[in-house]
Amino acid sequence: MNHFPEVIAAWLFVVGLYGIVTSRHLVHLVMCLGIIQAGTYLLLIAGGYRFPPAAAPIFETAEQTTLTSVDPIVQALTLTDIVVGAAVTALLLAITIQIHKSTGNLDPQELRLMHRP
Amino acid sequence: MMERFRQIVALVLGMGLFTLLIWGWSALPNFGNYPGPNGDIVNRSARAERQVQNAVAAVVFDYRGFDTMGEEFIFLATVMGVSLLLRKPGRTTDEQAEGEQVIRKAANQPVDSNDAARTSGLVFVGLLVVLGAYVALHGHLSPGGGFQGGAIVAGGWLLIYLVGGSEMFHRLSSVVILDRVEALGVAAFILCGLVGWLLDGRFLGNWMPLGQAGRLGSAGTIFALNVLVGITVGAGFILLLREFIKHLDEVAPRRRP
Amino acid sequence: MNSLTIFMNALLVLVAVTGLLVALARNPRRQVFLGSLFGTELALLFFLWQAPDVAVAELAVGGLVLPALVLLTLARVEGRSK
Amino acid sequence: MIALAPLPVVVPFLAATVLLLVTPFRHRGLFDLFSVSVALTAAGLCAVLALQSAVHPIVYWFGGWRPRGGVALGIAFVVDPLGAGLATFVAVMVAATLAYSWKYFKAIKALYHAQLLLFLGAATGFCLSGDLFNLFVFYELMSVVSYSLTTYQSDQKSPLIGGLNFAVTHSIAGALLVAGGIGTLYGRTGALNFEQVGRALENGPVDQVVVLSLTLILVGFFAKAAVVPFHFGHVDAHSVAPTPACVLFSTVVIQLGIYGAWRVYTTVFWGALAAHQEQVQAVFFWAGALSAVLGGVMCLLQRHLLRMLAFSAVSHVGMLLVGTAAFTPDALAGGVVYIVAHGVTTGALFMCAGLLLHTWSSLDELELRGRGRSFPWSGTVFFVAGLAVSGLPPFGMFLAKTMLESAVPPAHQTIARFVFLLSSTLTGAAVLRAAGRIYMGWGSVQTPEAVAPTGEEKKETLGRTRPIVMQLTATILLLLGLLAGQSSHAGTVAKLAGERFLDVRTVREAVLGQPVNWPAQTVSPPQLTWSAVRFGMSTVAAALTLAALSLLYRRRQNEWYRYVRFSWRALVVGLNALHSGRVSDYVLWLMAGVFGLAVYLRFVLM
Repeated sequence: MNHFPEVIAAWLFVVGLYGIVTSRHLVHLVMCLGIIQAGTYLLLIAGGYRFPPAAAPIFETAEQTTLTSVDPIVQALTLTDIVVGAAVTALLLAITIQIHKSTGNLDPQELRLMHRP
Repeated sequence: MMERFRQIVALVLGMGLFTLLIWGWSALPNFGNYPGPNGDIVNRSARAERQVQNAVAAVVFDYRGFDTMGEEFIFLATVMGVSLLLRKPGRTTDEQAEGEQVIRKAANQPVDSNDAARTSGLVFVGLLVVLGAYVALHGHLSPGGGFQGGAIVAGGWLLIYLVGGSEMFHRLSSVVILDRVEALGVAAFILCGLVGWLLDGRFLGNWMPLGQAGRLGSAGTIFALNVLVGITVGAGFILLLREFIKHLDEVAPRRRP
Repeated sequence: MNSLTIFMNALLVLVAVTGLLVALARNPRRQVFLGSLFGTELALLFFLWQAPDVAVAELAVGGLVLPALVLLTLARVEGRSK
Repeated sequence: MIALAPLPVVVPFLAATVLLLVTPFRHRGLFDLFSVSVALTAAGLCAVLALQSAVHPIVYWFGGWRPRGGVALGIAFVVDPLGAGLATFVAVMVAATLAYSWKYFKAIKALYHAQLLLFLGAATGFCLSGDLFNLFVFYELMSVVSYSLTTYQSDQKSPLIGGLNFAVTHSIAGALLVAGGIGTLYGRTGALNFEQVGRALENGPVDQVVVLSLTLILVGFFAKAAVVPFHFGHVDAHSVAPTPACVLFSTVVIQLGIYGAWRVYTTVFWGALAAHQEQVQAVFFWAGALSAVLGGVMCLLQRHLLRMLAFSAVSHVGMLLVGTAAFTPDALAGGVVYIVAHGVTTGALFMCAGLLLHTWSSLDELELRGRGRSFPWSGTVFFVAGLAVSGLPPFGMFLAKTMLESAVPPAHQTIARFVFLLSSTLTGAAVLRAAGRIYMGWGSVQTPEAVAPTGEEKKETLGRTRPIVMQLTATILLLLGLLAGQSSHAGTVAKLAGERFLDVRTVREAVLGQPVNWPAQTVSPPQLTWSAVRFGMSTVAAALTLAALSLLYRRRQNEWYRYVRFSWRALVVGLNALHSGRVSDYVLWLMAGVFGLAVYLRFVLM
């Protein structure tokens, strides 16, 4: 069980991908993309954790900086990643609304780009 | 038929990918054995050098402040993109904002919101906004920061819609003001970086007085950028919500004749 | 294995299961609630992993704002078809 | 000396926010003028950086966080002549695009201009960044801007679906592949700076972590670069986005994807995989060959102009990969000339297509037959650009192809020559055929391409749009393409840039140690032999012949002819069916690509 968090991250990646491929509703597809992104968060944060249980990287006194703490850098990266994920999700949802407006159909399997003459 | 086939292919490839990822990641250090060294250096030195209690905030706004600038622009680009996508065809968005004042008279009200519920709901709006501001202001001291605070404020604004209906929501979130606030927040972020660049060539360098760790105004530009990000993100999320709610108004009358 | 690791692993399993349920749920509305739950579980996990900043962000975004946006989208796209 | 390095990113970003703030003073021409001058300023800044970095690598630490004991805590811009030169090219292309869209769209505040400036800042940042996660941030910013540019006409069906396909495939490539790869590398090395990660990998074993992270990052960048089989989302977006956006997608975005792969491979993985270079480079070579051939064939089979040009870009990216797979300084030099020359030439083609769309509200080659007669000027530009694409000396594309070809190692010469010949001929023939049909009215409408998919276009321009401005920009770009072909100047500069780009040791010393100058070096200009000119002329001749053949096509009752027609039609229908337009198929291709590449690398590297 030394890599259990990574296993779960891989699981979330694959589950999200499976959901996207078999999706029949655009909103469902967008939510599945969110699961993939969550996999990235897990991978990053798990890489910065420390046993025996370390402290959060918040130092109220100068003495605390000498204790072992978890990695703050991955946490900063994950924060950025969360913003990116939220941004993409919002854009995709807006596209979904517009697609519904102009086609009335939200099944990704039935949306076709160009017509055959 | 085709769909069945696609499902099977996805399953097979998914299992292959799952094995692959686990195989690859199994050679990483075991869980709980973060090897360093970068994070440890930050943990040991950030407080002394920047008078900041939260090392994550130090990374977000100082060590890797440039990433955060890029992230702010991703957020800005998204808000721009959503307002482009959800605009009414044939009209510019500013004209639209004026036109909506009229349409909105017929907008929907929540079904069972009596005055008591609305008043108590609005109290919670105030609470959430204050909480968000608190989280944003104390990002360099305790968990949280501009991004989290901004998102919480936007959550409070959502409550306005839930208890007060879209009319009140729209009245309290003017697109003209929020647009400017958001752009100003981002512009101020860059300008703050440029001041550092002008002073001694370090873009996004920490040029403000650092103060005393643990105080509200400490940590120099970390504090300032934190607040700016809070303003931008709050305004941006409210704008996003506004665009989505605006579209709801179009169907609402039809839904409940 | 002490109680903390057991709790962490249990939470990880919960996250995995909820993620699967989100992907398999065919009703978008149920999916939104599962998604919100998923975000909250992740936030809890991040708290355990000593990443309170990320946890607050995930709670606010993944548990609150994004589900709200999805619900608003759903209300819009289902409003007309009814 | 003032450090200029952050400015090419900061200036466009700041200008974009200014545009958002001054919206009340709405004046369309002012927006156009302002953003064009900002893009030109950025181009100037990048050019100055390129000149400065010719002496020594410029390393700029944001916030002044210099590395401590070889540990980089901050983000660095690492400027070398190649990266800065590419950034200059990007800025020039954005300026040209902005000039082209002079009074083009209905102004929706200044959102269009602001988006393009954000794109510019992100692209230059992508070229200069020396940090993995920073690279990812700019990758995502470019992607987000691209999605919203694609869906700019949000009331029409096809841009929305194209944008959806683009956004979903790219978000997976960004979130899962690139970010996952970076996370994997961080888990092993604990670092994000290219050089620090590279050093750590060099000291470690070549194991699963290296294989997996290389796979994820390569596929992530290949997906950005429209390499087959990850080109689907790109082609969809390129064929439905507004024409000015298409110019940037086909000439900047996908080339930057290749550049990102080069940059990460040569800094992060170079030392660790020193013993396995050939096996990794085979990936670049064969992926390129596949893209070049499939893209070329698909290009010839299209009737929708933008889709055709998109496939042409796929094919050319393939050639670029084939030519640069050896990763020698000369190969990369050829690659840079290729990117620039292809960018300006193809840009001119897109701009001519945009003029047709503006006038006739159509992009269908068969519908447009003969309708271009009223535009002799842009018709000439289109035709000459078609010749340049197929490799006519002395255009830049010809010089670049010659440089690339001579850089291919002897073992692969035959295949590379064949791929180059095929790809240049097919893409050139497609453009020339379209030129003949649209601007001269030649050929029949009942051709095999008639069964290819097509779209319904709506005018995206305003009545006030100036065709003269559009034609002028296209012409200037084409002339730049001619200028890029001057071997003694362009070629020499590029060769020196290639040497610097691969001078891994100097760069590492400059980033993690002390500032150093480049070692003294002289390069000779690339040799243009008669055999190269002959090869160039023969591809042009082949392209002209193929174009003429397809224009002369008539239905005949001949038995043999019927067989040809049948198999041709089958090819058109089959290959176009492969490009199903369904996002789930595209995601399956991505998954298969990751899996296949990982299995291959597992067996050759470990």
